[in-house]
Amino acid sequence: MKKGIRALVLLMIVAVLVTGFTGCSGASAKDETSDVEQTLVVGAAKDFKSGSEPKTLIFDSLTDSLEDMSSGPRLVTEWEKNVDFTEYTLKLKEGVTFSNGEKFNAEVAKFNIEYWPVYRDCGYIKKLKSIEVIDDNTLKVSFNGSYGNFIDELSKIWVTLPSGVDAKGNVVDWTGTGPYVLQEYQADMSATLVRNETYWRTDKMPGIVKIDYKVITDENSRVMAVKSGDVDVIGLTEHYTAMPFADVPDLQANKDLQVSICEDYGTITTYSLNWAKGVCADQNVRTAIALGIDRDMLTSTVLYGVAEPTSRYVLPTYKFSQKEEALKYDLTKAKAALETSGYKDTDGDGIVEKDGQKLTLKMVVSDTQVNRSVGVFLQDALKKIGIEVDLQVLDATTTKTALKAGDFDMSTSHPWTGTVVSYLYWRGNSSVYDDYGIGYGVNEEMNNLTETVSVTGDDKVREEEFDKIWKIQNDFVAGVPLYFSQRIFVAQSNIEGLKFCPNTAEVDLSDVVIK
Amino acid sequence: MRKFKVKTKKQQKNLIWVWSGLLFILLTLIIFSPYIFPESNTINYSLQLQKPSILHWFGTDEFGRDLFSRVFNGMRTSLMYSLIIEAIALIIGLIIGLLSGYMGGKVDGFLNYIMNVFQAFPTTIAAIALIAVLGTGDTTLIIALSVMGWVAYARIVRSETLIFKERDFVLGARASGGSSAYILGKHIFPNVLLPILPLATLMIGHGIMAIASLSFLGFGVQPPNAEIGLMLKDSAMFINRAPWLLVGPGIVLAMVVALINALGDAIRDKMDPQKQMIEI
Amino acid sequence: MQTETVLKITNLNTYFQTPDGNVSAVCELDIEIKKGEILGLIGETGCGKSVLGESVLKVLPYNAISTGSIVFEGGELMGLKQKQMREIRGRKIAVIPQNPSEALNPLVKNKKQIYEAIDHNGKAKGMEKKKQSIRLLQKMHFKEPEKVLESYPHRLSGGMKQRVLAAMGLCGNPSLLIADEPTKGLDAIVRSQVIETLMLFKENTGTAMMLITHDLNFATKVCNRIAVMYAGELIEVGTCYEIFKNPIHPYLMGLFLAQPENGLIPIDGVSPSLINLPQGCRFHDRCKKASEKCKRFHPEMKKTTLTHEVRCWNP
Amino acid sequence: MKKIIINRMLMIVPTVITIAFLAFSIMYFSPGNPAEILMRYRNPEGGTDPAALAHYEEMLGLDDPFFTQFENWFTGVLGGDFGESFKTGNPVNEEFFYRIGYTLMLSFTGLAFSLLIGITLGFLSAEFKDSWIDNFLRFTQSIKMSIPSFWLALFFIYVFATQLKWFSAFGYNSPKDLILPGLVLGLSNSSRMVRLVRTCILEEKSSGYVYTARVKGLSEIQIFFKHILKNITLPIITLTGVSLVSMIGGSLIIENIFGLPGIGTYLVSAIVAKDYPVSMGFLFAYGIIIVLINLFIDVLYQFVDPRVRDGANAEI
Repeated sequence: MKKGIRALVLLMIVAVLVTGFTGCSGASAKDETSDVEQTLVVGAAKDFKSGSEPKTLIFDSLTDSLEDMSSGPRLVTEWEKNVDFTEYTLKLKEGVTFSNGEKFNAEVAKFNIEYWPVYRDCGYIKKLKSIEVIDDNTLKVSFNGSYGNFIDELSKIWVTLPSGVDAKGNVVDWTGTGPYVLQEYQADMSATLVRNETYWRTDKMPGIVKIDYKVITDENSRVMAVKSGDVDVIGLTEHYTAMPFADVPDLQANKDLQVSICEDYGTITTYSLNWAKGVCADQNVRTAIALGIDRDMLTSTVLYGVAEPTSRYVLPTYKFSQKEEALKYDLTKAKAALETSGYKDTDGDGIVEKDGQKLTLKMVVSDTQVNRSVGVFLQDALKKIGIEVDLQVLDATTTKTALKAGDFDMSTSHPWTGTVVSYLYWRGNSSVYDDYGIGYGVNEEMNNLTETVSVTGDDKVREEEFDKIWKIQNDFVAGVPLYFSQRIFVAQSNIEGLKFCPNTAEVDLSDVVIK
Repeated sequence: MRKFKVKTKKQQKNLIWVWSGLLFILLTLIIFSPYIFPESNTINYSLQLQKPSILHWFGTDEFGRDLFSRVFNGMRTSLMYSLIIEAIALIIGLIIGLLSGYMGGKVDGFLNYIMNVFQAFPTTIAAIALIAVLGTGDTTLIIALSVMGWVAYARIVRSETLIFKERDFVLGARASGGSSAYILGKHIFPNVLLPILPLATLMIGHGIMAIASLSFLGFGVQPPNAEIGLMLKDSAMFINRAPWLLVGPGIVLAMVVALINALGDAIRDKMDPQKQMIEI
Repeated sequence: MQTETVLKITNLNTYFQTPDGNVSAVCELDIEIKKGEILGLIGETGCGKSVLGESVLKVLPYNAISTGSIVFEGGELMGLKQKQMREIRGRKIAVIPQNPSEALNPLVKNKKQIYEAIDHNGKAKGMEKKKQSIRLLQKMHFKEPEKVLESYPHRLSGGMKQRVLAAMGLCGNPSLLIADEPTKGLDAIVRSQVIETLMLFKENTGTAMMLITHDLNFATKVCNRIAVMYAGELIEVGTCYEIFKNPIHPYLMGLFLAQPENGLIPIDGVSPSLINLPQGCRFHDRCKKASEKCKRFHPEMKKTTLTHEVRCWNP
Repeated sequence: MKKIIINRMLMIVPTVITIAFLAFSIMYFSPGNPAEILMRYRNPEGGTDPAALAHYEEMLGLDDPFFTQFENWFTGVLGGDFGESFKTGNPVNEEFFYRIGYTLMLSFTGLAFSLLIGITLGFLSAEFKDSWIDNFLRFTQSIKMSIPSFWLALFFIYVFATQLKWFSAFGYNSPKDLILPGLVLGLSNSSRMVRLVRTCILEEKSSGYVYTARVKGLSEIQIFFKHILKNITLPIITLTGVSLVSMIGGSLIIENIFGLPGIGTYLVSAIVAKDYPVSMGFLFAYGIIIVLINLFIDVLYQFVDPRVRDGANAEI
């Protein structure tokens, strides 16, 4: 049989050769990062061109968003406004050029201020009257009525070449004034960026010379990639929690990695209640739901103590946030609310009925791990106050279709994010179904308040108006805030200076050094 | 001289008994799982993501539910759906195969052509496309897989029908003036049933796998229904934190399918010991 | 005249291990073949006559076990390794396999298949090989040997294939040729061709032959000596004349009666299963002359003349 | 033989039309208004403006009867124009050709593994028939056949990527990244190959020509390489075709798990996103690829088997 074995070996060699030719024609070793090589490998969830975060590496915004959500200078260095917020004069930074050498001037700024707001949820476009170019570095912007949120919203305007965008809000020429230049790009796979050596903000000149942007769509794979050292950092280019909560404690325990959880920035996961029709049209049912959810329990169990429980719509860091949490967990009150509406458990199955009808909610959530876990949690939690939940986990598109058709009682929704005023402008005065459930424009007063806070420039007025808004929302319960999902990034421990940026979508690498 | 040991008939028989016994135990656990494991849906957060232990053989999931009992619940759905799918596919395959084989000529040509077209699409992809049309859901999953599954049956039924069509008893029945429907129903149908039995058994395993794959991709069974593919999808989410969650469901799935396949092979060998059929 | 013994088989037992039990294909068989002699081995399908040939060559399936002694040209074959056996196969012992239509690889050119045999018998070089092949084929009465060499087996008729196979057997210098069922399933014309082929072979080499067949007429035409097998054992051995003129064993007589020219009278019953062999004579339940003794005791080979042996209680 | 090949090619024409028809109607009858979906992609936050919707509907020709729409689409397809993706606005064929390479690379790596595993283990199993090696191999094969490929993929990722860190877990950076997914694909498709090779070798070993070769004095090794290998090529080729088809189907799941940018991943996301032009085009392309593979195998068969190659040529 010895010959047989020899033949086998031969056979295997042949087969290995065959595999070799088809399989690996030149695996290269390029992992030799010397101590000085400042190349950052980023593991990202989305294609480079489709997310907003990556754009901030190439394009500057007109103003900066600061810690307290107020605005600071950037390409717009100074601004003056008149008393009733109808006219703004913007001073632009001089001598800034795009990476291809073209000049940034008032004409370019004007184009961008007119072009981007539609795609960036900026309310000012609805009031904009005219933009006047005074000189190369000065613009005068006039509005039809007063609009106080203008400067804040300029932080969302990217500066692109006027010829670099198409008619649909897509960037076609990725030439910007920002800290990096796009060198190579492969759809859905990767991008390579090199430092813009002529970046105008010399104080913000990044230490990282090259960025390897790798697209890893699966969140588990991203975690594995950072654990195995394939990438240097994950979670950096997403404005939401970009890894399973369950993995965070494990990652924190890993000595090779650093985990940063941002207490100040992130989004509040809010569920929408269909207040226009169905069982949730009943005010008491909505209240009962909001009060019947033990958010501490939720975050400590299915969210692994990573997310923070909250019943606020907006973080307290926001100047005009709710003064205190209103819809706190209270089982007795929740049950009482249901009883007020005549719901009682008459047949002893633990589910309350009214007129012989069981109280059943159709909960539609889009299919992500977190949504499914939270969905099961809510199903269990609401059962305790006697509400039966028919949980439907649907793919993203089907979810949107269902929500848009109003075919739900409770659903995943969009958080109150971005600048709060713009959000209000988008969904605060709307009472129709959209991709994220139903708007918060529950009554005429709410619509008026929305209008007022967007146009006023007076903080005092805003504060008063916001208090009224919070009162309406807390009483009406058009949505249920559940938890605060922080931005988290995980990086190799040899990377220093990673930080979160107040501007939700911004990636700031100015202080980052690889040791 | 090489050393070897030929299993005697008795040993082989014993082995079949062992398999059948194992399969029987598993099937009992699966079919009666709601009664054997009534607590499988009870949430207990204090037992989140536990490692396998004496109490929880496969560990616990993120809601502290015992994975062992949930696996059998999940397999129950898989098995039930697979059986429904195979029943539908079998009926369609029987009708088309009988027609195709018996009628011959243009009808056969056309039906054969249809079978070829159906086989041009890989099952998973075609099923996903159909699910896209019909919308995600359990019913559509069953429809999609049935629509793709009948071809295998139709092919075998057709070739068997072709053989039986020329047999004396069929020719005799035809000569004595029996109608086509009568001959098909009374003479050919009972005879083609037996040859498709091994295939039908094997296809149950295939069905379970297909359902699991589609559910894993998110096109199959929808939560909160428990299904093995869906469960693996959930477990996969914890691959970093609790990799053991993948082991239990995987083992049970593989065991059930392997045993069903072994049963199918045994039936095939029993019926036709000469033919070492290579199923494709 | 003292003739040299080419092959002497003593007490050969060959059985197969199967899931149903052991199948004894050859039982306590003793036989010898002398130089230049043609021995016919006769018996119905499944009686173990092909297994006998395979046992000699050691090309049995993996689940077969054989014991006893096989002495070929004075050397014992039984203990030899496969590697040593290969030295004998194709060189000293040539075989014309049964069923010529399947005995050539359909995907390999005839040329190559013949070259393999030539290569095994010494290293002929390229052109020489071809010349030798052509010579061999010509000996086998092929008119266009080049064409045969360049084509694939499916272009040849059954008889032509048989001649190609014979040519392969010829290329060594065999002292024994085993022809396994050379006439099975052939029509009259082809059969006479085969007989011609065998005669050709004999003329060319003068070798001893073991002719395995179930065709009694054919055997009596070509053989010097005939051995009859039934259910794994020899039941009658004798010269061709003795067997033809004076068959003793009831089974052999039955065989003659079953020949077409004698009226096609079949023997009642079937051969016993080789797994559960009956006690007593293996033929007793089909035998008209069977006595109580036949049922109880197994008969041994007995000499009736110098050259004629038979295994029967009631000769 | 040319005649046969041309004949086969002509025979696929109606199949192609049917596949196109099926691909088109599947998407045509899919719920949801394509115009609305397109509109939402073009202007995500915009409302449903009826005028704009009507404009999009007209642009997509949604008012035309079914067959007119099919005809328009199919003539476009024949001319290489599959329309534009709703989501990205890129031509579908561009998206396709960008991705098909990865799918083919993956499938062929899988095929190479499957042949490697299949022939090696099949040979072993046949060579040591009924010994413990054979029993063990057959047992593992039947277990392997019952393991879903996605489970195997997750297992391999956990072991080879997370724990051993030999390979990266996700995405495509170098051809090395094809090894793991290729292995999974090959493994989950190799069981049939092992079985086939085993049965074929055993069958060939008991065939007449092997007996001839044996009695000619050839060694088992010579017999395997000179005779058996050639004869088992035919069934292996047939199964290779079937395997390749099932691998292209199976690559969909593997691509998804390993994050390879192949057509499977893209088709799934297109179907989920209701990107009709992409879904239709890719489904059609899948069908065509499979039809072509079958055609290729058919033709290859003609070349390998001299009996078929010679056709009905008479005996010498």
